[in-house]
Amino acid sequence: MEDLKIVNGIVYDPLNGIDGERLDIHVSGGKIAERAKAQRVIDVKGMVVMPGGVDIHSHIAGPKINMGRRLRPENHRTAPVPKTDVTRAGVGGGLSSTFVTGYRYAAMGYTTVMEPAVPPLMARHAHEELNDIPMVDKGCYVLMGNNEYIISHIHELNKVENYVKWLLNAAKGYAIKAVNPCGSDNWKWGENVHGLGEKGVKFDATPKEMITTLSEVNKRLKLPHPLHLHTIDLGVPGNYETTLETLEMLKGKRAHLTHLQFNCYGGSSWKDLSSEAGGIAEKVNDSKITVDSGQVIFGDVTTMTADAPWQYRLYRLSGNKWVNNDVEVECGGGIVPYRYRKKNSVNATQWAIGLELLLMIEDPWRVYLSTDNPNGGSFTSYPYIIKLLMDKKFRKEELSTLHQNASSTSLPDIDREYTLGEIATITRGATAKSLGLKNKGHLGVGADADIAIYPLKEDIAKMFSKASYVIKDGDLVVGKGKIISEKYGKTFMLDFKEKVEPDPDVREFFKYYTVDIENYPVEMAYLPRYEAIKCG
Amino acid sequence: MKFEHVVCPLCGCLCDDLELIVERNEVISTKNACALSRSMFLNLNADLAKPLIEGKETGIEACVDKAIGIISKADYPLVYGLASTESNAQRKAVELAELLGGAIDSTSSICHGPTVLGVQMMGEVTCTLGTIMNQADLVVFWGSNPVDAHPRHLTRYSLTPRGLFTPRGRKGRRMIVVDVRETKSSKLADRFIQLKPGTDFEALSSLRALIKGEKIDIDPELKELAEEMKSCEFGALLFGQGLTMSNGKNMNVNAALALVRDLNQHTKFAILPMRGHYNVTGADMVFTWQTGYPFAIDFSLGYPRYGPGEFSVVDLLSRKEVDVALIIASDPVSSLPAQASSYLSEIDTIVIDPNRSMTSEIARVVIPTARAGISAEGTAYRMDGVPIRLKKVLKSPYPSDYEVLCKIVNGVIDGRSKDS
Amino acid sequence: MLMGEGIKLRLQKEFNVPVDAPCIRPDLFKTLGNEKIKNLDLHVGNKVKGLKDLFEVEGEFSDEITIDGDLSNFKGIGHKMESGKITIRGTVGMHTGAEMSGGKIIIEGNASDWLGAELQGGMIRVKGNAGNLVGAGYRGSKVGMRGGMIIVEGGVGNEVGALMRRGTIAVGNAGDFTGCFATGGSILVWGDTGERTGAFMSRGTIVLYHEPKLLPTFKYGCAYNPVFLRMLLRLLSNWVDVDPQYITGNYKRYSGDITELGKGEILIWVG
Amino acid sequence: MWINTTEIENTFAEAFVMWGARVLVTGKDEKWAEVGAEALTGFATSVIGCGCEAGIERAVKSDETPDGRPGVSCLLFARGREELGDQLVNRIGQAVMTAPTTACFDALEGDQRVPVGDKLRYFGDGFQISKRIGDKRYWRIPVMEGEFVVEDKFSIQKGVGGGNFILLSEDPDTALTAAEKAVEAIGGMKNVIMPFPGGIVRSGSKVGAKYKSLGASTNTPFCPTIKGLVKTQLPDEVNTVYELVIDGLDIESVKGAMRLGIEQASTPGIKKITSGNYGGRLGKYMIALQELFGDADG
Repeated sequence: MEDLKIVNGIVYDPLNGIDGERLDIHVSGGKIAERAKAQRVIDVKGMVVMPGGVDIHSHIAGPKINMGRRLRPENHRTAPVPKTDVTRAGVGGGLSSTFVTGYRYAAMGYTTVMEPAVPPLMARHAHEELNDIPMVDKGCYVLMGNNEYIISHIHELNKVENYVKWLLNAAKGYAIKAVNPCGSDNWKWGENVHGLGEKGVKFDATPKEMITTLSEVNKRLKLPHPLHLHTIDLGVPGNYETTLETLEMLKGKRAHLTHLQFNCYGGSSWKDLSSEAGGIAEKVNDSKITVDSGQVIFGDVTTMTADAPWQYRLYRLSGNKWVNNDVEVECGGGIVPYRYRKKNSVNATQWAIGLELLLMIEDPWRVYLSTDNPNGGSFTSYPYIIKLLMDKKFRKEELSTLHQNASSTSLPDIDREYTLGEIATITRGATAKSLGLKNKGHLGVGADADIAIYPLKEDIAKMFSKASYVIKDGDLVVGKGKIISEKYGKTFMLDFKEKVEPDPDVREFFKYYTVDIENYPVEMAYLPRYEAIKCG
Repeated sequence: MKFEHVVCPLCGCLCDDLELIVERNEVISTKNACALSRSMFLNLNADLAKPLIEGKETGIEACVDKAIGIISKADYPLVYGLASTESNAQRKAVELAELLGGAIDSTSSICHGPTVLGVQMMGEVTCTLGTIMNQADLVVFWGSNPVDAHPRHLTRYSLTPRGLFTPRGRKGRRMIVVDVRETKSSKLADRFIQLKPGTDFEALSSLRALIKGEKIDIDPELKELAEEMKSCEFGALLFGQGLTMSNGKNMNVNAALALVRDLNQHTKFAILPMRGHYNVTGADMVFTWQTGYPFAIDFSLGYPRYGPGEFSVVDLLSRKEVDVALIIASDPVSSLPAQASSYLSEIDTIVIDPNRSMTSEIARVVIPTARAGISAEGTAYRMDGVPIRLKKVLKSPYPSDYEVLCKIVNGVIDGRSKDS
Repeated sequence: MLMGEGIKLRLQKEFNVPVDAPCIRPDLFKTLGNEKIKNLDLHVGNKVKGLKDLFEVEGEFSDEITIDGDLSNFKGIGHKMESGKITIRGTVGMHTGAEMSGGKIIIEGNASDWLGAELQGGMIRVKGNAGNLVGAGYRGSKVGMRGGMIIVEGGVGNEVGALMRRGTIAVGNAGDFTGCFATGGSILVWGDTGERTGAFMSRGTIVLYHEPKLLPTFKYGCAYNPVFLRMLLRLLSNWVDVDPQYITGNYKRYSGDITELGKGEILIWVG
Repeated sequence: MWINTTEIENTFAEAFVMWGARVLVTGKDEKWAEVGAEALTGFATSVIGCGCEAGIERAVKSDETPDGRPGVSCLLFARGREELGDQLVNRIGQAVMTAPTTACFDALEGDQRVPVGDKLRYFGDGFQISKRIGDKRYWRIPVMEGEFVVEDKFSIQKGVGGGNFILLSEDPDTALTAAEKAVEAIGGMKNVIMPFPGGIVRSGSKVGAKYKSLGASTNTPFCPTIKGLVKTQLPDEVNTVYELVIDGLDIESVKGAMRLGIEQASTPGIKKITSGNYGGRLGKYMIALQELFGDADG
């Protein structure tokens, strides 16, 4: 690891209030330094320098994505990625193999990615895959919204708190994730929940109770990232009312609503589905909630979510092949290939809603770029979305190629264009802040030396798709959009300071598991490179 | 010395509640183990492999060097086996195949490969074993005989245990066996439907038609089965090689997957393959996350290509397309059709395995290793995909599969850089 | 380019390891001089070799290729070709003519698996036998053959025309699962067929000239002389001998597979 | 100009653009092919009241038809593309689909195509089947007898309607015999039909009428019974007039048919052959009668 000096770049570092200043960046010992004894100087004159990208929500590792990969050889066949002298081979369609995932993120200047939905029972698998994703730092969120221990102790906050803490530690997870709370559990009996107040089939708990409990526990445990919530009624026409209710319920609290696009639908059926992004954005503006957009990208995708009843519905709608997996006492999940079509009124409206959210939520510190990879589209589409955000004309051109319903949203009337500084905010500064990763998403002294340097190009999508240079922990790993050196990042976990022991109730509950509680927690062997972030 | 919560590295059940007493680096007693498992643990030192080149005992380093020499010169090598080792070894094996531009396949292709093809066609409505324990009131074993092949499956997961919503255990569950012959499992069943050999596909198709409400002329027992499946609260169909390796193969699986999928319009139903080797599922997993494909993968073009029937072990060997075979933790000579396995003695075959086997008998190089799950740690994936960490309970004088593969990979790379 | 010239490839060596040869396609050769053709890359196992290392190459700038030799281990010849003609005077390996959209491939010996897989258009004729999955869709695909014609005079293996959506396949004998998962197209089997013909088919036509064992999920309709089949057989008679009684005769019509949409048909000739 | 003893008037026939289609009806045998064709082309004398003008072009032998059964080729003409499309759908649906054993094919090579089978298929109530054979697409519609096969789209092209000549005769029998002779001769020609009954019109029309609701009325200048009351075109000795109307796929075929018809009709007793023109107001084509023969003489 040599010291570096990056000179003459135009720096965008929103966390440090730097918005397009010509500054030199010094790197020493893998960190941003005040002043480095630079042995190597990289002159990036005329280029844009940003902290490495931080993706807050991208399904990249674990049982679900791997089942998706296994399901879709037809998708891989068209996207082979040959090995090179420095990189491994793989496949790079919508469900890229682990190595290719790392390379592709790095080529775009991303250096941190969070896998957002891991069943704790399968966490070991997720970590195995994370360890095979090069180039980026990573972490994972632990699925809890349908955990039957929590559901059955929903009114015993202390027990839930102890359990959540133990579970996060056992899974070596980074945040609490809730997906269709109580709804996915109902799916174990072929049902779902509709509305925040509906009780489960087998348990006396409601989505509302689950969300408030987890959010409260999140607060008590002082976790670095707020509750990461995929709320109920996702994907359903008319679901915006539930979303508004959810936002109201969480008013004043910390929470992150993920891929919110899927929860902003008006209308009563697929025929009259409309955008309610305006009302939702207003409500978000008026709260402390953070969100990510969940943009859809036209083309073939593989949808996958722990919202198993929704996936059943999508299977019935599309007739495509369907995977469902119910995980004992914890959660479930489903996978369905899908094609978003420009001329489909629903898909066109979804496309518009994703952009409406990004453009109508005023504070870029509270709305982040995502495609819910691979659900809405591949993460490799981020540069295209950035262009849509920064270029009103391009937005209009794209809109004119879509089903007319997209134009009946408020998108055609929005004149806002993102600045480079705001792009830096929604793709790194704000996401790092939301994750509580103090050494990420900025270029201040002491930060991890994860740096993305982009060529200033007319075509913004091209600019962001191939970074000129990427520096990961002080090492130059990407040159002209190509991987020049393979490097493995670390995994983020939580540091609860004191030892975490399960409540006797939890030991008792393990009779409903088929794995011994002693064999359940993920061993540190699965985190060969890690950083434990302190809670509190 | 007593080891608790030991994971059994034998079958796809991957039971993790074993207790072992170890003395002088030998297991002297077991608790909670099934008969197969006990016999394995108590006879670990029988038939251990020795480092051999051309049948002559030598040092392990020499064997590894010899293997590197052979494999580096290959025009099209095959890496095969991997069902009975841990996932780090599997990862390294993929890296080696990629590095060599060869093919890699696991024993999946001769047991549940058809299952994978079925899933790729139809999708799969499945669950973990604990979901069956907690919820199932109906279990259907189709072409599988758990009593003999997965002895603790019925008592740990699928039939007798009392789960969260199955407080009555066995009493609250119906067990149905569909098979071509009576088995120890069928004797335990509440209903046994005996099919004529080779008619599984017809039976499954008929059930699908019945469940759709179509009228067809069929055995009344199947009609009753259709009704039972439709009316249960949570059903599970557990199928074995009786389905995947009988007439129709992947199409039988397609029909079973479709049947279970269709049943979900009426109730909740899940399907699970009863996978044999303890980490054959892991091989699928690792191959898939590294290459996109679960088995039968070729790297000759520098990127992975998928080809069951093309890059799968039986096909590559019987068409004599490979010139070197590296066999890891598997015994193809005893398990493959003669046409395929006989070719292994015609080419340079290298075996990496803790034990002697029919394959090591014909191999040019034998590299003994520390047995995963006994003398080496690592991950194994249960038949339902649940990952469990294997324990190390005994010491071995030999390196693990993973360590040997690392040496080979490094050796090949070093050899190349010397050449260039 | 003079008519009748063409490019001749003569195999010089025999290999056991597979050779990946998608570069052998007339629409490419037609643009290349002799030297460039000779220097095209082939993968022989894990090594890259030139065409000239394996073949004697005569001719240039032509979209008619004739190949002599046992090409059993050559894969992907004519893959994705759009025009021109390949004549193979021998036996050829897997994926021949896969995904081609135009032109013609004539195989005088046998062909292997995946012949004309996911064919879009054009014609493949085999004098001998072919393997499994002729005209089929690749693993995981929803759609196999989308157009064109495959005629195999000998027998084929299992799953001929799997996932077929459009086009015509006519074969001597067929194995099991003929036309499985078909959503359209027509498959004719002049000789014997194996089991489970038409399994999972939702639409499409399978015409059989010998009484098969049908799945219980096909339902009998009636016996009649289908006009469209007269048309199809008359078209086919341009390339194969069609018994006039096949054109004028009656056929039993079965609908299925009722486990799926059920709008496929199996037509069995009754004379 | 004279042919034999018949004067060919120096005038022109005024023909207009129509859109034409060629429909091949096949059946189990000649009889049923003909039944289908007759029904298809029935009640199609004049676009004025029938929607289209249609007629049988010729019988087609079984080895020339797509399904190897005997067929009859018909031509249909209408004012516009859409009208022709509607007529094809209605007529094939009502007259061919209903006729035992028949099938219906497009037998024109045209660049424009209108949906026919593509519309009729819905009659199959979800059980219709699409088939592509060669490069064409067909629909198979289940019917009580078995299946009705109809091509998905039919070609249409611009053609010529209203080619005509008018026979003026002293004697009614002579007039009819001459007209029949002309019809028979033209019947052997391709690309043309004579849509009127037996190929002959007795009620020729003129544009306009005394009554505002009518666009056309009887051709008063050619009606012998009212010679004294109108501005007649008929010499005194003429007692019977017939018009022969020819529609064709192209102007040359229509001209050829007119030439042959006039030659055949120029028999003793036919005083004069003229044609209907409307002073150039009706159509694009003005076919000068005398020039027909000028061309022929070369």
